[in-house]
Amino acid sequence: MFKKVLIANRGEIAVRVIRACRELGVATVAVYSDVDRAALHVSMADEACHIGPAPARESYLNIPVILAAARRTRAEAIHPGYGFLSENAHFARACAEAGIKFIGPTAAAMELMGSKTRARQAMQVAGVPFVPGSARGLSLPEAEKLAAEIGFPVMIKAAAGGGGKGMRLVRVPAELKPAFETAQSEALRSFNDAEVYLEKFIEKPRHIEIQVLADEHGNTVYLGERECSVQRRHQKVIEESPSAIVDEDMRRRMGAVAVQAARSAGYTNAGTVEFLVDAERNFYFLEMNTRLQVEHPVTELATGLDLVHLQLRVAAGEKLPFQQEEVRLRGHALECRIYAEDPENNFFPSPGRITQLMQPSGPGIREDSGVYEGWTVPLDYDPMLSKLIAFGADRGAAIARMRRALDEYFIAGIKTNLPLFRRILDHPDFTAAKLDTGFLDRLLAEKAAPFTGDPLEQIAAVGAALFAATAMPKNTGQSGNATQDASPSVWKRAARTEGLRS
Amino acid sequence: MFKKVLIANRGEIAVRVIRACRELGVATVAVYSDVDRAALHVSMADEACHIGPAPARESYLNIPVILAAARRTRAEAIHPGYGFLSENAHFARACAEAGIKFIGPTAAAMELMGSKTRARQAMQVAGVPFVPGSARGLSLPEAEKLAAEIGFPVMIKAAAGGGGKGMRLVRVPAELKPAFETAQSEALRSFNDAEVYLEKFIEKPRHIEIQVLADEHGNTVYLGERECSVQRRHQKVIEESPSAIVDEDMRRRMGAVAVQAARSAGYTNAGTVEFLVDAERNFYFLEMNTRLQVEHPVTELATGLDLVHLQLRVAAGEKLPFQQEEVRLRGHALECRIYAEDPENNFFPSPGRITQLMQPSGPGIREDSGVYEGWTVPLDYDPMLSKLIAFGADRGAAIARMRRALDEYFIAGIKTNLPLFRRILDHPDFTAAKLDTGFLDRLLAEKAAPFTGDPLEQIAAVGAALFAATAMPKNTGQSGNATQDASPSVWKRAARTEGLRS
Amino acid sequence: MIYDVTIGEKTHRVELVRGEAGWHCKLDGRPLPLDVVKTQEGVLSILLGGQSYEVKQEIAAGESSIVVGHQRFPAVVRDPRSLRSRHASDAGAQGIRKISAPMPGKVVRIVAPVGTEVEAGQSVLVIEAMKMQNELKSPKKGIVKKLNVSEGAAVEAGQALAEVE
Amino acid sequence: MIYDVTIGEKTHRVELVRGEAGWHCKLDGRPLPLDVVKTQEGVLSILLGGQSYEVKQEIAAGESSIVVGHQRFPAVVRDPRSLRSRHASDAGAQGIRKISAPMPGKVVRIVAPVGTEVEAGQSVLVIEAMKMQNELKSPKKGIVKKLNVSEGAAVEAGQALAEVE
Repeated sequence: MFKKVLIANRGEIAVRVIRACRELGVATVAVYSDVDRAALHVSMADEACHIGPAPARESYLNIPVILAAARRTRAEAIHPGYGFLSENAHFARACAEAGIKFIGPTAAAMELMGSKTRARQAMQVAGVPFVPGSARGLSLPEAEKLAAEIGFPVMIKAAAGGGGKGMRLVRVPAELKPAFETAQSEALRSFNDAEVYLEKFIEKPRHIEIQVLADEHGNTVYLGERECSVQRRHQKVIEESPSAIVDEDMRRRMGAVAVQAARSAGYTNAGTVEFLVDAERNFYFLEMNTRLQVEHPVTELATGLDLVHLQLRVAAGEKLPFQQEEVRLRGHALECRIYAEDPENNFFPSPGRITQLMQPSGPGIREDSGVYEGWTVPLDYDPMLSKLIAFGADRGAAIARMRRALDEYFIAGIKTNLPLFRRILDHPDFTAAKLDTGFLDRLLAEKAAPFTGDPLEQIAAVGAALFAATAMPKNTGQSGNATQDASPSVWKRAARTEGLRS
Repeated sequence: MFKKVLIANRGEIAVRVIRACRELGVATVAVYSDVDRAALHVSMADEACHIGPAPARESYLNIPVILAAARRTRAEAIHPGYGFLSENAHFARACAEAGIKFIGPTAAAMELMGSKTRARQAMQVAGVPFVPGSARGLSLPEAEKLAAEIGFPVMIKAAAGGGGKGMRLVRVPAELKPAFETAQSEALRSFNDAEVYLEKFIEKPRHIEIQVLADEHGNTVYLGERECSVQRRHQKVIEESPSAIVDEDMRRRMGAVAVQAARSAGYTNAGTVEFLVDAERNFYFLEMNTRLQVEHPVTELATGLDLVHLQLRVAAGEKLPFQQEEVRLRGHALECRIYAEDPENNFFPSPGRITQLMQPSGPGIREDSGVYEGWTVPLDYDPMLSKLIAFGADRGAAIARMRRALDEYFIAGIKTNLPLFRRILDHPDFTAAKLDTGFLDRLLAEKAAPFTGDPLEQIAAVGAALFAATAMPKNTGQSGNATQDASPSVWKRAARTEGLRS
Repeated sequence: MIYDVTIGEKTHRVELVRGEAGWHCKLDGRPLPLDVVKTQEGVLSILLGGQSYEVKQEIAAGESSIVVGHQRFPAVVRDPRSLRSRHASDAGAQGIRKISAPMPGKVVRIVAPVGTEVEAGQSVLVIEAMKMQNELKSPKKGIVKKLNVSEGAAVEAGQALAEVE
Repeated sequence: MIYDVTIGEKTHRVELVRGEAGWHCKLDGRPLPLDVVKTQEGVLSILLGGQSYEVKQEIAAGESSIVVGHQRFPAVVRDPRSLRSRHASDAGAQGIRKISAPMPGKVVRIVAPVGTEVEAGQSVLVIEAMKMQNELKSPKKGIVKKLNVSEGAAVEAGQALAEVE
C-alpha cells in the first residue's frame, strides 16, 4: 500500500478520500486554494499545500502546481476525486511521467472512453446498443445538419464533459444555435475544452448505471447498478441502488456489457458505465465515467464494500479481494445531494456562511459532508455541500428513513435544496418508482403544497415572535459583525437568568 | 401497526425508538422528569408528558404516573427501552391490565427468566450447561456458606439486576461481607429490590451473547452473536458482532440453545441469551436479558436488520418477515459506549454542560446519541451519552474505521471516556482478539503511554498559548455566566477584523 | 411585547409577556399555555397541550423562515409600535418587472439587448456563479427597456440588472 | 504576548505577536513560521512546515487540555508577568494525602471511621452519583485522621472529605 497519497480535490470527496486513507494507514496531503484555507479537508489531512488563487483553472485544475506539490511532499500517488482533473488524460499521463501513481484508469483507457468515436467503436465490438448521434465534436453547421438528419429533440454535450456541465437539450431547430453556444462556453469554462457533440434525445428515459471495478491483473467485476433518474438540468439529485426496475437477469446482462466495455478499453480501477433505459427496459450505452462517481456510497451500502479502499488497493497493485459471485446486494440505499442553492429561486447558488448546522444520524444514516458550522461556502466551486445516504431493508424503508433524517437536518445562513427532497420523497411517482429523467422537472412545474392553513402555522407564528422578542440575529448568513455575534450571548444571559423555561 | 407509542425511557434509547417509530409512521409520546425538559428525546417526540422530579424512582420508574400518561395520550403501546422498567414484570402486567401493549415479552416470560431458579430449570430441560451457584436470593450467612462450598472466587449479583448494577466480585472470604452489603444497597437503589444471589466465578471468560427474536405466532430466530468481553466492573464498554472466536458451527449450536431457551420460556419479542465462554470455547448459560440490549446496533449492522422496527412489528402481531435461513451476517461491526466519566480519575461520572460537540460521520459510521451541544448532562441517571458504531468488511477494517471516527470525535465541557477507546483499539490483545472480561482491567493497570517527548507537544504548547492569547473561555464546563458567553463573540470579532489568518 | 407575524397571506397578532414561570402568550387574542425552552441557539422546544414542537429559525439571504417539523414558514415579524419590519420581507414575492441577480456572479452574455421584444420566460441575459451558467428570463412579455450591466460585469446579489416593460 | 505553557514536566515559553499577516510565534526562543486559522470556537487549524494540525481546546471540570490529532496534552498556561495560572492546575497531580470528592454526589457509607488504620487502596468511604456507587480509597497506608462528612451528606466536586496520615 502507498505510504502517502495526495488528494487533488476539495469538499466532501477530498474528506471522503482522506478518511479512507486514514483507515488504511496511508498519510494524506491536501491541496487548497486561497478561499479553502479553512476548509474541512485541509484540517483533516496530515499535510496541506497551497496551490493558488480561487479560480479552479489556477488551482484545482493547475496540473504543474499540483504535481510540484506531490513531488515536494513525496506523495506516491494522487487521488483525483471526481470533477476537476479526475477525467483529464493529460494529467494521468503527467502523473505517470512524474513517477506518481494516478489512482484511476490509465491515460490510454481514459482517452479511449473520453473519445466518443472510439468508445462507440469499442461498444459496437461489445455489441452494445447506443443512441444515434455524432461520436465527435462538431461545428455549429455540422450540428445543424446532423440534427436535421436524426431529428429533434437532440442533446448537445461537452466532449470533455460529465456531470451535466455543458449539456443542453434542444427541442426545435430555432433553439439549436444559442444552446450550442452556451454549451460551448460552459464546456470551455468547466473543462478547458469547448468541443461539443450531438446525440438523439430519448424520451422519458431512466438513467441507470453500472459500477465496475478492475484490478491490474485482468480481473474486472460489476457491483450492481445505480438508478439516477431524478435529475435537474442533467445534474443528478437523488440516486439509489438497486434500481426498482432492474431484476437479477437484467442486472446480469447490463453487468456483463459493462464489464466487457471496461475490458475492451483495458480499463483499471473504478469506473461507471452509464445507460439510458427506455420504457421497454431496453438499455443504451450512454458513456463511461472514468472516475469515482459522486453517488458511489449507495453502491457501498448495497454491497457492503468500500470503493475508495478498493481503488487504493487496486492502484497499489493488489488483486481484487473477491470474485463476481461473492458480490451480493442487500437492502436498499438512497442518496440525496445537498446543494447550496435556492430551490424556490431557480436553484441559484447560495454561497455564504453556514451559521447553523444540525446533522442527522442514527440507524441506517450516513453523511459524507465537506462543510462545518461556521464555514463560509465559496462561490467559486460546485455548490454541493454534502451527501446524505439512507439504508433500509427495502426501498420503502430507505425512503422512510431518508424522510426521518431530512426532518433532523437543518442548515441556516445559506439556502439549500433540503426542502426539495421532502417534496420528491412524498411524490406518488417517486414512491411508486415511476421515474424518468424528466420526473423532477415535472414535479417542479407542479405547484408546491400551500402551507397556509397548516395547523403548524400558529406554532410558527408564535415561534417567530419569540425569536424576535429574544432577538438573536445570529444566523443572518453574513459573516457576522459585532452586534450579530454579541447579541446571542446577551440573549443567552437573559434566557438563563430570567428563564425562558416554565 | 400501532398508531401511537409511548417511550418509557430517556437518553439515546428514547431517541432511537422515536426514530424507528417515525420511520414506521407511528406517533410518539416522550416522558420526561424535571431535569429532562430540554432533553433531545422531548424535542424529537410528537408529544411529551412530564412525569415527575429527577430521581428515577419518582419519574422513570414510576409505574402509575407512566401508565396515566399513556392513557391520557391514548398510546396503544409502550416501549420500555433498556434499564428502568424494561425488565419489570409488574410493569408489563400493569400495561396488559390497562389494555396497553408492552413492547417486549409477556410478564410471565419475564418472571420466568427473571427468576434464576426457574430459568435454571428451563435451561436444564434445554440441556444447557450453567455456572454453579445459588439460583435464588440469599442472606449473608447463606452466601458465606455457599461460597465456602463452591469455593472462591465468587460473584454476587442483584436478583433483579442487569447491566452490572449491584454486582461484586469476591476473591477471598474477608471481602464477602462488605461486597455483599454494597451490592445489596446498590441493588435497592437501582432496582427497588435488595435481593442478591451468588455464583461461581469463571476465570478469564469471554462474554458472548445471542440475539433472539420471536413473534407471537411461534416463530423464533437467532440473529448471530455479540461479543462483549471488553468490560469494566461488569459494564460493557465495547461490543462487536460477529465474535472472532465463533465459527459457523459454534454459532449454530449457541443459536439453537438460545432459541430453545426462548421457546421454553414462551418468549416473544427481542431478547438476549448471555453466555460465558471459557478458554476451551465451552459456553455456559449466564442469563437471559428480556429487553432490547444497549449493544443491539452491532447486530443490526452485521445482519442488515432493524431490531426496533422488528420489535414494533412483532408486538403489533405481525409474523417475522424472514426465516432463520435468510439471516446472513456480513462484515463486522464494533460499538463504543461513550460515557460522561473521567477515565483518568476512576471513571467517576462527570455531569455538566456539553460546551462543544464535534461528531464523526462518513463511511461505515453510525452514531446513536442522546445529547447535543449545549445540553447539560444531569447527574441523576446513567452517564452514557452516546454509542458510536463502526462497520467494516472485516474486523480489522471495523477497528481502523472506529479509530478514524474516534479521532474526529470531540466533546468539551465534560470529561468522557473517549481517550480510553484509543488505548483499547491500539492494544495488541484487542487487535488480536485475545479477549476476556478481565482484559480491560489489565489494560487499565498498565501505565498509559507518556505524552512527554511527543512531537505534537510543541504544537500543543503553541496552541495553548494561542487560545490564551485570544482568550475564549467558552467551554469551561460550567453552564456559562455572562462573561464566559460574551467573550467568544468579542474574540470572534477580533479574529475577523485583525485576522487570525495569514 | 406585541408582534404582527405575517406568514403567507395571514397576519397573526402575538402578545408575549415574560413572567416568573416563563412566557405568557396570546395568539390573535386567545391565550396559549406555552411551555418554551431554548435548547440551542435559534432552536426552541415548545410544548402546547401535550404536543411537542421543535421550532427553528432559518435566516438566509436576508429572508427569515420558521421551521416546524418538516414545514417551513417564511415569516415577517413587525412590531406594530415601530411600523418597520424586523426582517427584510421577501422581495421576490412582490412581482416587480425587474430582473435582478439572485446571487453574486458574473454576466457572461447579454441575450436580449435593450429594445428586444421578449416573451415571458425568454432569456434576457446569462450570469455565471459557482461554475453554473444560469439564464435570467423575462418575467413578462414585453420590451427590454433598460440594462444596467454589460458582459463581463461582476454583479452583487439583489442588484437590478434589467427592466422589461 | 508571552506565555509559559506547562505540559507534563516540561514548560515551554511561547511568544506571540499578532501582525498584519497573522501571528508571529517563537517557541523557546526559536521562531515558528505558523499559519493559523480559527475554524470554529475552540478549534484552530495550524500549518507548520507543510504539516496540518487540528488543535482543539478541551476544558472540562476546570482542567484544560489541548487535543492535537488523537493526543491529549493537559496544559497549564501562565502569563509570566502576572504570576497566576490562567487555568486551575490539576490538583490530582500534587499527590496530597487528602481524599476529595471527584464529582457532586452523596455519601452513602463511611467504611473507615476516624482512627481506623487503612492500607493504601483500602476504601474509606463510598459515595454515589448517577446511580453508580464508588468507593473512595486511601491514597496511602496510615490512619484516618479526619472526616469532614457524615453518611447521607451531599458533597460538591473537589470537596475535601477525609484525611489520612
